[in-house]
Amino acid sequence: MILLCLILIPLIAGALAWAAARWSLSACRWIALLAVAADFVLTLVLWGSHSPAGLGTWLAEADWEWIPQVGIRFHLALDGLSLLLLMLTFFLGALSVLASWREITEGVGFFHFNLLWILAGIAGVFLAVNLFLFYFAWELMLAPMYFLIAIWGHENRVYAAVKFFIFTQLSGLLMLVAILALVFVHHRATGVYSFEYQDLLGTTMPPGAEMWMMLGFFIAFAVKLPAIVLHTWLPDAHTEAPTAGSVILAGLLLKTGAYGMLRFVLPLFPHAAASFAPIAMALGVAGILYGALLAFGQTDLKRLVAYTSVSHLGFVLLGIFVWNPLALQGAVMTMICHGISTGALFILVGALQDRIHTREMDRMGGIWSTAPRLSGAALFFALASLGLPGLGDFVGEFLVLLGAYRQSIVLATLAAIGVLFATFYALQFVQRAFQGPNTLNWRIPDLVPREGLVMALMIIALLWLGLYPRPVLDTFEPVMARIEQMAPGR
Amino acid sequence: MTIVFYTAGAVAIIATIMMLTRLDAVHALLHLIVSLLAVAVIFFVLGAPFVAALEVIIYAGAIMVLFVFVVMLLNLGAHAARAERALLTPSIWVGPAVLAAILLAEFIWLLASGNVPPSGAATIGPAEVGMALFGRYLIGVELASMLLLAGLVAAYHLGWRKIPQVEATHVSHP
Amino acid sequence: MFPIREGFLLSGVLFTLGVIGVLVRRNLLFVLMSIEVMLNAAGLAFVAAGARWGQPDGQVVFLFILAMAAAEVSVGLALVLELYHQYKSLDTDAISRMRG
Amino acid sequence: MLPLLWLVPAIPFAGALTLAVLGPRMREKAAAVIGTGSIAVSAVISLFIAAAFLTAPPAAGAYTQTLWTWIDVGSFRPAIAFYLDALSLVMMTVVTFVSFLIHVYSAEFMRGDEGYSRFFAYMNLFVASMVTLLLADNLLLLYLGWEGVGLCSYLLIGFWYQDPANGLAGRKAFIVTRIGDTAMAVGLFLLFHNLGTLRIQDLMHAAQSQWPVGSAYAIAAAALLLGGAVGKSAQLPLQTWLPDAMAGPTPTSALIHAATMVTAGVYLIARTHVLFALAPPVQFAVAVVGAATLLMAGFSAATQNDIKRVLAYSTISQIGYMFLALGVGAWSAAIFHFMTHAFFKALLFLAAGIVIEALHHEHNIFRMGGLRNELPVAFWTFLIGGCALAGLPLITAGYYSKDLILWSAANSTAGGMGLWAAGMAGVVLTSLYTFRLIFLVFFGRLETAVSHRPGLAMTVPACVLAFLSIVGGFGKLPFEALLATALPQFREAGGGMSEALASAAAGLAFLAGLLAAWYAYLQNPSLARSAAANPAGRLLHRFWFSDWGMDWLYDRVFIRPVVWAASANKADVIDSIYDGLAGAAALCYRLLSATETGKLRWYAAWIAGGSVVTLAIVMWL
Repeated sequence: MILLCLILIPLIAGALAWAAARWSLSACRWIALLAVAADFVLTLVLWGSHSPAGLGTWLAEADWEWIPQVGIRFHLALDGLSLLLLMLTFFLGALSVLASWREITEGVGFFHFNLLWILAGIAGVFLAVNLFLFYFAWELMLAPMYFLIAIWGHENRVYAAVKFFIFTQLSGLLMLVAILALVFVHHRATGVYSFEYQDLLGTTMPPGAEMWMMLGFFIAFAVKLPAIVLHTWLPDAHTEAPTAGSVILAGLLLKTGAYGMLRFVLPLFPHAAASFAPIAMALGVAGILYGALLAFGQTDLKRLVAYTSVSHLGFVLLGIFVWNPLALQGAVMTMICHGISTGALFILVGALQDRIHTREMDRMGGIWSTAPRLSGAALFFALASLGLPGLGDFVGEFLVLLGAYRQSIVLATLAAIGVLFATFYALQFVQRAFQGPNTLNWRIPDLVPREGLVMALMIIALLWLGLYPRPVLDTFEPVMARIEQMAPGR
Repeated sequence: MTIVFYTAGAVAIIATIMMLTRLDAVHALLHLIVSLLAVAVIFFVLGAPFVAALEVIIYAGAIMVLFVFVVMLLNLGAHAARAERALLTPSIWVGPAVLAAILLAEFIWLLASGNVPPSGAATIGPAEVGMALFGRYLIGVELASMLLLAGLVAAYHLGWRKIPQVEATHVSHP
Repeated sequence: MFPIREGFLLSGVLFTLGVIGVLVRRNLLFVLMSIEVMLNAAGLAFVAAGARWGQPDGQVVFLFILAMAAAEVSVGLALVLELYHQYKSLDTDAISRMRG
Repeated sequence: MLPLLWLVPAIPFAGALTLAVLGPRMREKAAAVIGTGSIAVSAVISLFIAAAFLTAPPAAGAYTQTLWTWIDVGSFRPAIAFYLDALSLVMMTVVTFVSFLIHVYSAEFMRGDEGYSRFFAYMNLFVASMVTLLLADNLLLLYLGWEGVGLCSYLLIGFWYQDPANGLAGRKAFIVTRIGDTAMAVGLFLLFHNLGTLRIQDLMHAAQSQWPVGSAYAIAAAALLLGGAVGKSAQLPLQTWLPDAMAGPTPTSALIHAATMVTAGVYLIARTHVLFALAPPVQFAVAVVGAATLLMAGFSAATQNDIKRVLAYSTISQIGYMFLALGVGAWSAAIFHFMTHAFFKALLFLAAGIVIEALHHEHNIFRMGGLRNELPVAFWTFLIGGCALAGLPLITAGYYSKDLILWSAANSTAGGMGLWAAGMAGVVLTSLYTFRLIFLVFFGRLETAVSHRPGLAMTVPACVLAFLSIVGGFGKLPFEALLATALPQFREAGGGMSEALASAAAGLAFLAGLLAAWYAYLQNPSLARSAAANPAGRLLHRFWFSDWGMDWLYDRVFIRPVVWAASANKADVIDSIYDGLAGAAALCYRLLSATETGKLRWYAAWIAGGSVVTLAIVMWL
């Protein structure tokens, strides 16, 4: 029942916030903040209440008939992996509401409506265990994000929003075809129509069909998790989205892609995934190097941070398809820490853009002298994104590399060089934006207490994940072990 | 019997060609009526008296009369004929003629290849047609009636206001 | 015996003449007339086929063609009147505002 | 007392945290007290631990303290745990003690600088990371400390961020060391993949049992670790960053780029000596790298005109000696030289700091002169440090440690004499550039007036270090006995040079360098200028001055292509694929819309044509 609340609260609060906006904007913002905070508390309760032993099976379930004839059920289920990703969702959700407190001035109600419905969509994606419901949540996530970018974005927002929509929608349709194909194959094999994840797990299918269906799912998730060739929507969408939009895009939407691969691509089509693994790993490593190289070349701050996401998610893709416990746990750890560090970077860049109304690094420089706390926080998160040991990202990336080394030495070495490239863009970002002479002598206010709180929360989270990641690792370890068992030949 | 068929066929073809080449609409109409009457004869030769009669009554009688009526209504006048001559330059005939020739060649090729043995069944009178009409084709009849109704309503709707003004404006400049 | 083969040939020729008429003449009336010719040719082919098999179906279809032709002519001519009132000319090329 | 081991890194880390968070609001005095205080406490604790360790050595000569399990994934269970044995004890005490002195020095040196608390925050963080590196029980924690010190060196080099050159120097240092770290990381993966653990002690036993001497795995692992060490300790080929690192404040150069961080590579090789013993070719490579670096750096140091850059090249050269010692298997000799080097090199930098501060941030030694009687403290401390560096026989610590290395090199099993000759040439060069520096700065005419006398906080640490530079050498024997518990003894290849002969040769080399410098720079200064006048001399001078052209080479070969590739592809060539698709769609639209001419006959013609074609197809099928 609690799972249903997780989805319903943002939905209702979204509508409420929209309605409340007519009377007072702050009421609308507070409703949104309280809703997301409530959800975050719910996930904490769930996390606290679960017994470590029970982590293998579903922690909590909510199951109702929807369309019985075709085996479509409104079936939500929670396990270690989705629990953590939900916590990340509502953590970043609350922070993005806080971060856009002053930034959004017109259409505040509708803004928070969209924001909360995206969070509901994401929660749906992480919880849905019925493929039809999964696809429904997948689409629910898309439309409000389109509005978010198209209405509250920056100069080139419509192009970016339309590009984002086409990329995601097209690939989503591929997934829909794959889902339907899978259901029909399952029907031919067992004679019963079912969209249930549990039933579809063991379907025997001809290898050719399996590969095509796997590709259908993979492409949809590869677009969302920007694999190298399908990533070009990301920089535009991130650059043009408002701060909250960028945070949710970078922090959460990219994770739905990776989650999809872990939950659906590997378990449902083990043989096809295994034979496709080398290509996917190569894509991941290419993504790491290409993303880093491009980030190094950018002059627009948000585009730079966007390309870093391409690079970091390359690690996740590599980790997922290496398919051994180390790499899988590393991939999930990288997902979580990347969500926090890149979310923070976007909030900082948004705050900076609010103050100096530009994202071009050439016009910045020497901001450290006028806003030391903002620059210090930016330095901290830049270090997190270059994988400094002692912070969360390093743990994830090191585990992925360690696991990848087992699979192929060449790829692991190339990925390690990718980490080196990360140093280039991170230091470049800090140097050109914050250090150097204050040529345009900016006089900007430093972080206000609200922004300071957001930054402090994220710094503490990253330090905790970096130095004591055990509780988080233990939560999704059984899930990863189960996925690892599904690899053929284990 | 075949003599009648061939003469009627020739008349039909010549009348149609004449229709195509006339500049004045009314002359073309009259040629068209002649062509339709020739086709009616052919129907008769083919042993379909009922249809032949209908052709004469409805097709030639009703539809063509309607045509003539509208042409009169438009009252195009002599300048229309001169305008037609400007449009009918010989060169314009080439494209369509080539296309039509190919089409005809394909018809002939198809006819030649098809094995249509000459058969001499009896003529099919109106009785049989009536029985078929209200037997198997009952729905078709209903649809036809609806179609006619639609045509009626459309014609009525399109034409009811304009007729008087056309009269008024036209008189001013012959 | 019924000259079926010749019937089809004749309907083919008439149909082709109709097509030429439609393509050549730019005056709307002539286009309508050519269409009538084509319809008539089609009807001839149907009747010939009916005669060949000795079935009334051919003639029934001709009847339907007749009904259709009547409706078509009535609406067509009403439109011609409307167009003439609007454009003061019946040249199809002149009336070509519906363009991509 | 040993259980307090975790406090040694924890207190500086806490100090760094408080300074970072509360720093801006604190007055300079408070920031100095917290900054220096935390290091003082940690130094005192480490001295107590040393005392406890020496009086009652724990079982098997080592004490392990596990705080918590860091990561627990399947078989990979690294813990946050500290391992204290003789080697890490020595390193820890030297690092904390020298850091404390330098913190006292910088309390006064940095006075008036607007980022005062930020400076102390970085320095505390550095000491915390360095101690974590030294005490790390497993290679992953060592890697954490390793990157931490790299980070602090970047932050401190670029401390005066207003000047973009400092930022560039900081980035260069961080990236070049990170290249070495990447190699080391791959080494970690290899070790874990093949030996299943990263705990150093288990690793060494497993390596010894599973890998025969000279096995491919051992060679690969040792080579990769050597890559990391070369990066961090600024040895060939990754040494270009250290001279530029002098852009940082002088206390930073003293602490990080002289005493502690640059020797992290030496510590790593000493800690994983079993691996290098299993891979003789790599061990020999370490010796060769050491020898080559000490020569190259020696020549470059002799041509510099910036006082700090001379000392930077001399640091590279001295670490070359340590690598030479490690290469020939004289593990404890290398650590002994590390200790003495830490003392006299830190001293030299502090004295140089005093001179720079006195001459209002003047760095060019040719514009200094005759400071002998102007800054007596600086002169005498600099002289003692210089003699220790050059190896004044029998008195200075430097002589004992370098002599030990030279003797070991001569008697080593592999390539003894060649390495020894390089070492000797190095000694001549070292004394040449050291005394060149001393004569130019302290003798001759007074070039620029002295504007600021150093306070007590700057002179006392210098004197303490001067004292240690002398006394340090006498403790050679007990030092070696202590290290014997952690590091294997040096195996002599019989028939080599005797101890006395080696030390005599070293003394002679020292004298030769001294006389050469005295003749060239005091007797007739015109000689140096004339040598630089003729074309060959000028070319050679420029070549050595620019660190043998390595900087220019790296810039052309590595930096330019990457920067070009990044800027050329700024608009993401893959994006053009999708723009192409959009363009194709627009083209199709334009083509199709052209067919809508609006002319009735045109459509009729197309219909007729279409039907003709269809019929044709029907006919042919």
